[in-house]
Parts: sequence; structure tokens; C-alpha cells
Amino acid sequence: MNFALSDEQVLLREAARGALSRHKTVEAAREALEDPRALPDLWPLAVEAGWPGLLIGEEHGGAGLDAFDALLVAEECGRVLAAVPLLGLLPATAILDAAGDSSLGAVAAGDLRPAYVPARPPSELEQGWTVQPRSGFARAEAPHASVEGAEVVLEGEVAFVPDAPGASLLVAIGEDRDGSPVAAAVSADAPGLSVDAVTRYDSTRSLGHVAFASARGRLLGVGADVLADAWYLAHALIAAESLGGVQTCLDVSVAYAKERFTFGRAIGSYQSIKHELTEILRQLENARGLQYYAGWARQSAPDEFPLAASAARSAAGHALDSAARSMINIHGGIGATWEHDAPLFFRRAQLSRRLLGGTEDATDRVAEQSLLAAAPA
Amino acid sequence: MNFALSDEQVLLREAARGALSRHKTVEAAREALEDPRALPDLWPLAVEAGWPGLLIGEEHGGAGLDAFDALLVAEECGRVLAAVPLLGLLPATAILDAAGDSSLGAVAAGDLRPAYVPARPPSELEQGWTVQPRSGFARAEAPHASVEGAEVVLEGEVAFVPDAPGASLLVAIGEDRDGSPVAAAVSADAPGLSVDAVTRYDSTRSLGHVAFASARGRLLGVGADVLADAWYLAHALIAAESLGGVQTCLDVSVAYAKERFTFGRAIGSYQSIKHELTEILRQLENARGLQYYAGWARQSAPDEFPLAASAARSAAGHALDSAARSMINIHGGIGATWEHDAPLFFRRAQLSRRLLGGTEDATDRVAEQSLLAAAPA
Amino acid sequence: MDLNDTPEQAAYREKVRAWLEANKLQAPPRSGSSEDGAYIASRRAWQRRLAEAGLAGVTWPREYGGQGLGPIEQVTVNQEISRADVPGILDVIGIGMLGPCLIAHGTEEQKSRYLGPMLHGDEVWCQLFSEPGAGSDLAAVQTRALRNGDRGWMLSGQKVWTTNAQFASFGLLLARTDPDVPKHKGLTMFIVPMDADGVSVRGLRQISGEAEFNEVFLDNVPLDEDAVVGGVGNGWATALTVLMFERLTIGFGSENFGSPARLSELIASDRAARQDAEVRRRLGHVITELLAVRFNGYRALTMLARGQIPGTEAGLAKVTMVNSAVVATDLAADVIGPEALDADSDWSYLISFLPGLKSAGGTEQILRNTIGERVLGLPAEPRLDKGMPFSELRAKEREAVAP
Amino acid sequence: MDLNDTPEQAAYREKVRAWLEANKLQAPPRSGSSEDGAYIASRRAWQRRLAEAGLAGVTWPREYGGQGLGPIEQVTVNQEISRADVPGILDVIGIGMLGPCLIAHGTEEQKSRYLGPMLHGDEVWCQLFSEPGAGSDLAAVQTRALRNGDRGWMLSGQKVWTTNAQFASFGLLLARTDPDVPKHKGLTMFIVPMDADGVSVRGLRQISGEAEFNEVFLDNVPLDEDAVVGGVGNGWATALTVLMFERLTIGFGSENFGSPARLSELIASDRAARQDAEVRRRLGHVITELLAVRFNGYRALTMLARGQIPGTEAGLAKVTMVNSAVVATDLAADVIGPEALDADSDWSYLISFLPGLKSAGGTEQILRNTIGERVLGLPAEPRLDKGMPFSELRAKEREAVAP
Repeated sequence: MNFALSDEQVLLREAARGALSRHKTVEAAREALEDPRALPDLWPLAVEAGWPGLLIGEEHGGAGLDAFDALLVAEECGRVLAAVPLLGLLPATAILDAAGDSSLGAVAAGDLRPAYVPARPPSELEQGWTVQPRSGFARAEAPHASVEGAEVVLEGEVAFVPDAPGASLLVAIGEDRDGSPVAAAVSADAPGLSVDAVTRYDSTRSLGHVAFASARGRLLGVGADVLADAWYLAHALIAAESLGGVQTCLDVSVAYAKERFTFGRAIGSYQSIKHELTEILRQLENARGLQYYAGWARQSAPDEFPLAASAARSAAGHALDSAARSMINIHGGIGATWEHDAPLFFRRAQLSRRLLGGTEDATDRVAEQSLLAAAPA
Repeated sequence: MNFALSDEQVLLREAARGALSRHKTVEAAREALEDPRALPDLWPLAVEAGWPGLLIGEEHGGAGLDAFDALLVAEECGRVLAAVPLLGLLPATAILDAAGDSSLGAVAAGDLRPAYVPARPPSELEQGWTVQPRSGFARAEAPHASVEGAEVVLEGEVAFVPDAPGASLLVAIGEDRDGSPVAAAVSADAPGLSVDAVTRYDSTRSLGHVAFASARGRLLGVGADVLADAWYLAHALIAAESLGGVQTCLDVSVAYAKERFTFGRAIGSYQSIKHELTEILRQLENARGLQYYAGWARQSAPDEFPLAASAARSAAGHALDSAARSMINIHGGIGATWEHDAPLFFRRAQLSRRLLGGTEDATDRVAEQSLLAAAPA
Repeated sequence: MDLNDTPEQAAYREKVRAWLEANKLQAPPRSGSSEDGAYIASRRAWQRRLAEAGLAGVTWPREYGGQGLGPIEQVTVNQEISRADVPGILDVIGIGMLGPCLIAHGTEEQKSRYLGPMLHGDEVWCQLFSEPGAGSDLAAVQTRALRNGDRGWMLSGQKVWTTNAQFASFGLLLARTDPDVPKHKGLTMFIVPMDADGVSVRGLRQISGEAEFNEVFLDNVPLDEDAVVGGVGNGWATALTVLMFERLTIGFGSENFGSPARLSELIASDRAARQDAEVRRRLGHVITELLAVRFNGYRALTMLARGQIPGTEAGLAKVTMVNSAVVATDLAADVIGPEALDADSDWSYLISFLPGLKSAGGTEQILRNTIGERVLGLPAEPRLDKGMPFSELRAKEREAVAP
Repeated sequence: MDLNDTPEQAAYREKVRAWLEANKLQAPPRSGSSEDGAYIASRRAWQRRLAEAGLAGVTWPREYGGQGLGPIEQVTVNQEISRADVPGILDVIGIGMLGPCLIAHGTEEQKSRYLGPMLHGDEVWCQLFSEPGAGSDLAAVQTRALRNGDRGWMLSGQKVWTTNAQFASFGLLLARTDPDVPKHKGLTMFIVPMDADGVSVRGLRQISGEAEFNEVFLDNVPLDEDAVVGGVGNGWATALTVLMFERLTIGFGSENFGSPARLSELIASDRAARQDAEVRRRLGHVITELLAVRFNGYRALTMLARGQIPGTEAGLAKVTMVNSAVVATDLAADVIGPEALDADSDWSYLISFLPGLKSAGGTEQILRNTIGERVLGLPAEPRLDKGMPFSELRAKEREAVAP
């Protein structure tokens, strides 16, 4: 039993925190709401820190680390709202690594930036692989895929793909005629591929609607398990990033509750404020326990990874929503003004909870995994 | 605009409160947990007060009052956990009155006690009339009904029928071959009818599993609208009864919060207790507004009665659950002991929320009504 | 129990409806930017027309240009204006809260000078109470009014969360005239011309990016002696009158706040959402809450019409309404997905707007304290500031946060 | 990051498992009524066997009959006992909290007299702290210990919520020895023989109807001088030691409290519930919370194994666990319907049991105060009772509630 960070992991986290601290990422998030160009390009930082190769085997020039380490980096990015494209990058590298794809060296070196085009694995209630639609409650069918030798031809659309704009390689998942998932690495300049960049509410989150009109990519020879793993990895990453945000919201709120006085007392001495803050702490701690679980499970108990990652996403997503709202409330009116940081975390929370199927879908997946464990469908 | 009780309604409420205060109904509820015979027979009180004829037209010997008045009486019964069989009685009298049934005089005089055998009207997601099963999440089919002249033959079972044990007449609803609802008045001693009395958790709530094995009853010539109205009336009654319980829980809790000291202060001065109690007050007031709505709608806007009664049930059901739990918490350990009244209201809440389709089903019905109003299915 | 109009009320409604029908083509759009001068001018002109038709200041006494009618008629006007899909008066704060306060506490000169132009939209008013350090604890205002020789007063300080300040002619301002007595005692209410020397206004942007409120800076603003409302040292009692009128406006037709109909339409038109048990349950809960607010509003209105003041518990309606609106917009966005957060979407505007609304007019916590104490009779929390001179209290606070 | 045993831990687990495998046929059933004397006797005998095998007092020092091992080994024993489906020790309170307190504060005579029989189940102990007027505010105990001439002490008062009192041999009791000093200062801890003159025990029935706790009445109970533990006037510090050991037991394998597996099985076997989006969402939330408690338990255990004391925030696990158990049982009953409330149903027992558990060991509110202050560093509430002699405080309270 040793359920704590290793010394190396503590170092990795501190290094990430240090590197990010040299950029005014929170201020940039605010400025970018009016001028997207205000967002600093943090890709060089990511490359220098070796994050593109984090999950790529050492034999392909990567660091050969595991999800646990990636989650620590994502947490640090989330803490300061840093627009580092990890959510698109890391699941893509996991698939490419499993496929032993030819691009791995260039990816690990940071010369190519891949982005994962998320597809949700089938569930008990929804049989096929599905993707995010542009609008509406029902999920959309995954793109149709036909394999032609070492190539895949894709037809279809995936909306709101994180970090797709500017990516050099899209790692996409389609369904073939039999309903089996097929993965392909599609170059950004492939004919028939278009990426329509969109921003929704959170200026730090790069999103794109990705359309495949008979677009051709390289077949990635991996099974459904690898593609499902990428989905859950993306969930674990969004959870870790959210957890970082919760920590900032809590820290800032606690500091304010100590220094703001009303009726002759610091507001943090009132039970309503004190209990609200301990509730955020409770949610934060729960999310952290589940982040550890997800990081541990992917390496040591992969069968539990879908449960662990979904639970982490569910807990952290709710925690960030609560923490951002509490941060606004505890600051009184000032917390709802443009100049304050609280709205930036609130924007992050509102968009995050609706990406990749949404926090609620992850909660449903927790239920599904526990039902399957109790009695296979 | 006049949305307040009339003087007559205030009198009716006070009379009910006075009559009930002559029985130690709360103490009886506790004793009956060990010995069901400890429960006083409140039927004579109900008859004397004229409650059997409350909703029966004056031409049939009733008082010709409306649901609003009935809800005030139910609220008073709920306030002191009085085991008066209104929930079975009143919806049954509403159907009998609409049918102009021959039993009305005897019912209004209290010589016959009818009980309503609830059937849930169809919804967008569940097409047929359904009834409570003995166990499980799916509802059961309503009994099968065949009309033979002025008689109806029923086949089937309805579980957990309020006030069925000891009733002299069961007002039951079956579905004929076409799926249309058919109502019948079945005498308690009809061959093929059996009522299996059961108690579940709340000793004041008389329940019975009612089985029809080719049991014959008198055809009640009423349409589906009257039968749906009875369902919603039962919901409004359970809401009113719950509201009465909430009021008691709040009153007792507030009194205790003023006299119990901890760390040198009355516990009601702490925000956590104070805010919890105002939350119960908020829920109580909301439930009361909806009780008024339901009472008003049944008479003045019957199209809105399904929405109003379902909303009242939803709000009051949640309020009673919250109020009973708060009452236990605010009293500390003592609130969870057998001698305290709090567990009796808790028992009432736990059973009530699962009867007649349950509070959650009523909430779903609120959604359905608002969806239908926005766009017919 | 009757939600319908009496014959007299029905006749009044008919009259209002007829006027609106005849005049609604002259009305400006219902919404526009408060930073657009032309739009504001059109709203002022519309308020003048409403006032001339007797549809502004419905409950004001006749001697001050009002109609001398009751709350039912006020609600009738609100309902008909909403039904006609035209905007109401621009200066809701002035006519709803500040005018009634002047009527109660002002001198005859003040009433005859200010009430008419206020009613007709010629002079818009704003409320200068809240400060950066005085939100929940409103009596902690630090804006100072010093005697200016014997010619009047000199104001200095900062106000915040001021609606309409950017185009208001006057503000009703709460200032501290004596810091050496306990905090509720040293306050005085003033009328401040917004074009006076030393007054400056800065828009305060909210989450949405819009400047829905303002900060108002007061730098040695000279005031005449007759700027005082309600007497020197009586500022707290005067402020309470304003707050009471603020509370009375609760329940007056703001029932559609969470847009329940729009939410139901959205879900009804999305087949998958409409059939999802969890979406339906969330919808059912929020509709239930909003219905409760609506019908409790009728209960409160009935009391008002009978000359009773609804209890403090009516404030719980605001809690329900704001929280339900949050739940409703959340649900809408969960159904639509990220597209609901598009900058041009109404839902995204609401999502941004609601968090700020939660603390507008006092936080939920303060409201629950007040209701717990006044309605349930629960004991107050121990107060450390009671009876302490304001200056000493401030010194203590500074000491407590010093490192 | 590793949840597996080290080779040494694995060897220990193997040894424990083998012993249990060989002896489990001698074990009594896992549950039975605490009012059934024969069952309690069988549990005491089983505790003796466990103690002799080194499976009781795992973390106690060797000199007092323990194994001198760490928390990981304690958890290993707990896990294996659970896996073998046999009961653990009967006297969890004595061995987990009171024994360690005696080890820390007792005299050598007390340790040699009491620890051995406690460990072996020959003498069961109970904790006599809470009183009707001293729950959250534990230091407000009113049970009085008066000097009994020069021969010892005389106890009078009432204790409540006492587990195991009906068959305990001794109780560790907190009493007031000096009412004229502030309340934390006038307390002393005593060892009370439960068969002493003047001690009487009455079962206290809970919602379920079972007497899970007792009231203990003390009517002029004479105690010798050597009944004092930790010194006269040091009772509060001695009590805090007990409470610290109580806190340490959190996270030690009580993870299955809300029966998540049983809930999942129930829903998995009900087709309609399994496919209902709302049921699934509720299930997903509760499973998420319980998983978090489990893995945070591993984090806390890792700290303990490294010799660190987990922070007060570990107490939040109790909040999560109890509230989740309520949510879980509610969901189960919603799925099953009224039948879940049948008196013989396990769900109905849990539904009755959980509300009382919420305030057992301190209310959620008190816990949140403590965590807000100790972990987040938020300022305490103003205390009116600070430094006030206990007798004066009581007089003030009586005055405040007088009509």
C-alpha cells in the first residue's frame, strides 16, 4: 500500500507549476474574451517540458510516463487556466503510441501536434460509437469509415473537438459497416478535411467542428479497447484540469473570507460561509481521491479505468461548478464583475461540464460500470 | 383577485383542528407501531364532522364543498398524524358523485365507507392505465375490466391501496379491451374480491393489497376525465396531509432551537440551524402556495388541475422528507429515539413519498404537463 | 378564492388594455443597451406617455401626480404592459422606491421640485447606498458628509452597484455624518445632483461583459443644506423605507424570470431530451418551484390589496426564483450542449447574469438570517459591533487583518 | 502509487488468512442482538481467540499484549476478517479508543490491571462522555464528582448514547470536579465499575425500535482515589486523546457502509430501473462519492503508515459516507417501492438507522466548523462562554429560556 505521490511526481508537478507561473495565464484568459490574440502560445512551453511525449514510449522518443503523471500536469494547467492543448494532445498520443504509428518521433519532439477527435464507446443504452452534435440532447453517429488497405476514408462530422484548430494531425474514430470502430490519423491538410474553429464562453478552450468529406487518413491498427481508453483518458484529463481550478477557487475564496468584514466579523467566521467552504474542500478532496484512483487504475487495473475516470470526471466537474459559484457568492457583488477572476473559472466550469458528452454522461457511465459489475447486461 | 381563505374555510379548518385535538393521535401513532389496536377509530369523528359528504352534492345529502376545503381537512389530519381514511374516501366520493351512484346517500351519511383503488392515467411515456405493483420500479397493468350490462367484472391486482382494509365499497378502475378505463363500485363482500391488509413503516397508514378474481361491481358511468381527476385529487390530498406534517416539524424544531443551548448560545442563533429552518419554511410556503393553486384549479381551472395537484404533491412530498430529517438533526441524538415525535413524521414521510406512484412520479407529471402545454406530443 | 378581476378591476384592465392597444406602435423596443443614448431617450419619452396616461405611479397619491390606486391595479398595469409586449417605465427604481421614500420623508419643497419630473421620465434617479465595504452590512457605509462651513455639506466616498447612474439626474445617497456614534446612528440621507462637481460615474462590467451597474465616485461634492432628506442622523430610518418599498415589489409579476415556458418549449422540441427521465425530473422540479412563486405572489398581492403588509418570508420568493432560474438555465444548456454558450445565445446571457443577481439586494445568507429571526423568532447571532462607535469598529477590523 | 502489499505485508496477510481459515468455523454469526446474552458471550469468546492469535490490539504496544504493528497491518486484519465473513472483536470502543487512552494517560497500576482483560474480551468497556445536555458541546458535562471525605469520590449524573453499557464491566467517564472554573478546566476522567452501587443502565430505543444505545444513571456512585485517569482537572485533555483515536479509525475499512454493491445489484436486476436515466444518474452520483471515500481512505492510510497523522479533513469522509448511505437507501426504496419499508427488510433497517448516525460522534455542523477553522484557517465564531465559570454559564442559560 503506497497511495501517495512519488518524489518524481512531486518534482514533475512543481516543474509544471514553475513553468506556467512565468505566463500571466489568468489575465490572458480575461483579455482573450475580447481579443483571442491575447492568448499566449503555450505550445513551446509544453514542448520544452516534454509534455507531447509524456505518454509516448521511450523507444519512440517519449518519456514513457503514465496517466498519473499526465493528470498532475493537467491539474497544474487547470489551476491557472493555461491554454495548453493537453486534452486534444494526450489521448491522441496514447492511440498513436498503441498503434506504433510512424508519426511518434515527430510528435514526441513537438514537431507535429495531434488532436484527438473524441468518440464515445457504446453503452448499454446506446449501442454505437457516438460523437458530439452541434446542438441538442441526442448524440450523433460517429463518422462512417471505410478501410482501403493502409488508409481509411472518413465521412461525417464531429462538433466541439478540443484543440482541433491548428493541430497538424487529427486522430479520428469512425465506425465501419459492421459497427466496429476504426481509427485513423488524418493530416490537417488532407483533402476533404475541414476544421471550423469556434469559441464558446471560455476563451482558453480551443474548439473546432471537424468535418470529414471523404477525407483520407492513415489506418491506426488498434482495437476498440485502445479507443475506449482514449475516451476515458480524456475524461480523466478534464477531471484533473477541473480539480486544479477548484483548488484555485477555494484558495482565493478562503483568503477573501478571512479579510472581508461584515457586522464586525470576518465573513469566514460565519457558519454559512465556513460550511460552504468546507463543502468545496470536501468536493475537492473527493475529486483528488478519484484522480489518484484513475491514475492508478489506468496502469495497474485497466478494467477499472472506465469506472475510475468517469467517477473522477463526475466528481471534479461538479466540484468546479460548485467552487466557481461559491467563489462568486462569497465575494459578493464584486465576484460577478468582469475584473474578478471568479467569472473566468465560472466560464471554464460551464463549458467543461458540457464537453465530451458532459459531466452527466460520465455520471451515467459510473452507474453503467457498477451495474455491469453487479450483473452483466 | 382574492387568493386567501374565506371565513367559512377558516372555520372549517379550526373545527377540524378542534375535533382532532381531542384524540392523542401522535402518541397513538407510536403505540400502534407495536400494537395496531392502539390506533383510535377516527371514523366516527369524520362522520360527525361531515367529511364523508364533503365532496358529495347537497342533492345527495352531502355538503357540496370543493377540493379546497377537503385539502384543509387533510392538512389538519396530517398535522397530528391522525389516521382518518380521507385518502381512500374522498377520491372515491368524487367518482361516485360524478356517476350519481345509488350509494351516495349512505356514503354521505357515513353508513358506507368507500375506498378509491388508484389507477394512474396514461402519460406520454406510458400509454396505459397503470397501478402500483407489490414491488419493483415498473408499474403494473390496471385490472382487466369487462362490462356486462350495468355490471363490471374485474380481474387483476392493485397493491398498497390506501384505506382499503375495512372499507365497505371499493371504487376501482380497470381497463377494457380497447384500453378505455372503466370504473366500478365493488362491494367489500363481493365474491372474488380480497383485501389483504398490510402495514409498512407508518402505523397510521392503512394499506391493502386488493385482488379481483372475476369480482363483480356496479358500473359507474363516468369518463376518463373523472377518473383522472380522482388520481390528481388523491395527489392533492397527500400533499395537503404532508404540508400539515411539515408545519408540525417546523414548529417543534423552532421551539427546540430556541431552548437548546450549546457553547453558551441557543442553537437557533447559529446560521446552520437558522438557515436550515428557514429552508423548511421556504419549502412549507411553496407547498402552501401550490395547495392553494390545486384547490383553486380543481374548481376554477380544471385543465390546470393535473399540473397543480402534481406540483403540490411534488413540493409537499419533498418538504415533508426535508422537514422530518431536519427535525431529527436539529434535535441531535434525541431526535432519533423511539420516544421522540420526529421519527413518526419521518416514517410518515418515507412511506408517503412512495405511495400512489411516488413523489417522483408526480414531479415527472409536472414536466409532462408543461411539455404538453408547450407542444402537444 | 378567486384569481379573476372584480367588475371594477375588469373595467380598469379594459381601459389600460385599450390605451396600450392604441399607443403601442409608438413604443420603443422592450430591450436595448443602457449605453445607447438614443435608446434611453426613447424609453424616457415612452415613460412620459405612460405617465400622462396614468400608467406610471399607479399607487402614488393623486396630489403628487399618481393615480391613488392599489397594488392590484399596479399589477394589472404590469400584466397588460407585458401582454402588449411593450416596455414599462424606465425609472423603476425612482418611481417604485425612491419617490415613495421622498413622499414619506421629504419636505414639501423636495416633493414639489422632484416628484413630477421623476414621474415623467424627465429626471431619472439612482440609489446610492451600497459601497465596496458596505454590502450585506449596509449600515457600514463610509462615504462621509462633512459640514461645509455653514453653507451645507461636502461629500466624499465611493458607491457601487448603481443602476442607471450613467444617465440619472439625481441620486438618493446614504452618507455618514457622524462616525463617533454606533453605525446605524450616524447616517444621513441626501439628494445628490449627478452633474454636481466631483461626481464621476464608471460602468462596472459584469460576467457577460455588459456594464449593468456603475461605480460612482464622490470627490468633495458640495451640497446645499436642503439636500438632506428625513433629517440629519435619521439616514438609517429613511433607508429602511426604501428597502421596504423594494421588498414590496417582490411578487409583482417577475414570475417569468427563469423563462419556464421557454425551457419547456426547448425540451418539448428535442425528442431525446423530452423522453429522458432525468431531464423530465429536473424540469418538473423547476416548474414546481416557479409555480409556487407565482401562486405565493397572488397570496401576497391579496394581502396587499387588503392593506396588510406581507411578512418578511415573502423574501424567500427571491431565493426560490433566482435559484430556480439557475437550475432552469443549467438544464437548458445541458440539453443544447456547448452551443448554448454561444455569445449570441439568450441562455448564455442568463447564465452570465444570474450569479451576480444572487447577491443583488442582499445575499441569500442575510435574507435567511433576517427571516429566521423575524418570522421564526430565532435568536440573533451575538453582535460584536453593537453599540460600538463606527470609528472604533473600523479600527478593530483593520487591526484584525493586519499581518 | 501502489495498492498492493509489500512482500512483508503479503506474508502477514497470508498468516492472518490462514489462521482465519483454520478457525472460522468456531466463529459466531456476524450479527446478533446486543440484548441476547448468549450471543454476546460467544462474541467475547471469539474476541479472546482473536487476541490470542494476535488479531486484536494489532497496533497496541507489545508490553501491553498488543502486536506493536502499524495501521496497514490493522487494515489487513480488518480486510481479512471481512473476507472470511466472521465477526471482528466485540469491544471495538475499548480496544480502539479507551485502551489507547489508558496506555497514554493511565498509571502503571491501571495499565496492568485493565488492559489484559480488555484485550481478551473478559471485561468489555464503554465510553461515558455524552450527556443529555452535552452533545456537540461535550465539555458542558454536568455529571458531578464530589470529594467523598478523604476516601475518594462520589459521582452523580446521567450519561447517554452509551454503546455496550448493558454488558460492560467498566466505563471511562468524564465528570465535572470543579464547576467554578471555565468549563474545559473543571473536568476529570474516571474509571467506573459498571456494577458499582448507584449505577443503572437503561436501553435507549432508536427509530428502528432497537435499543442500540443506553442511558446510564449515576446516583451517588462511590469511587476510590485510583479511579482517576490522567489527573484531577485534566479530564478535557484525556478526553481529546480518546477523540483523536476515534478520528483515526475513520477510513479503516468502513467503506461498504452504504452497501453500494447491494444497491447496484438491486438496480441491475430491475429492468425498468436499470434503464431509467434518473435512477442511473442517482446511482452514478452515490457510487462516485463512495469510491472517493474509499480511495481517500487509502491516501489516509498511506500517511498513517508513514507515521503522519491525517488532517482533520479526513472527518469529511464521515459526512460523505453517511450522506451517501442516505441517498443510496432512498434510491433503493424508490426502486422497490413501499415494500422496501417492510419491517423485515434490510433497507428499512438502514432507513431507520441512518438518521441517528448523522449526529453520532458529533453533528455535521460541528465537524464543518472544526474543519473550516483547523484546515482552512477560518476565524472562529465569537464565543460567549469563553473563560466564564461553568456555574455562571448554566445560570445564564436558564435565565435566557425562562418565560
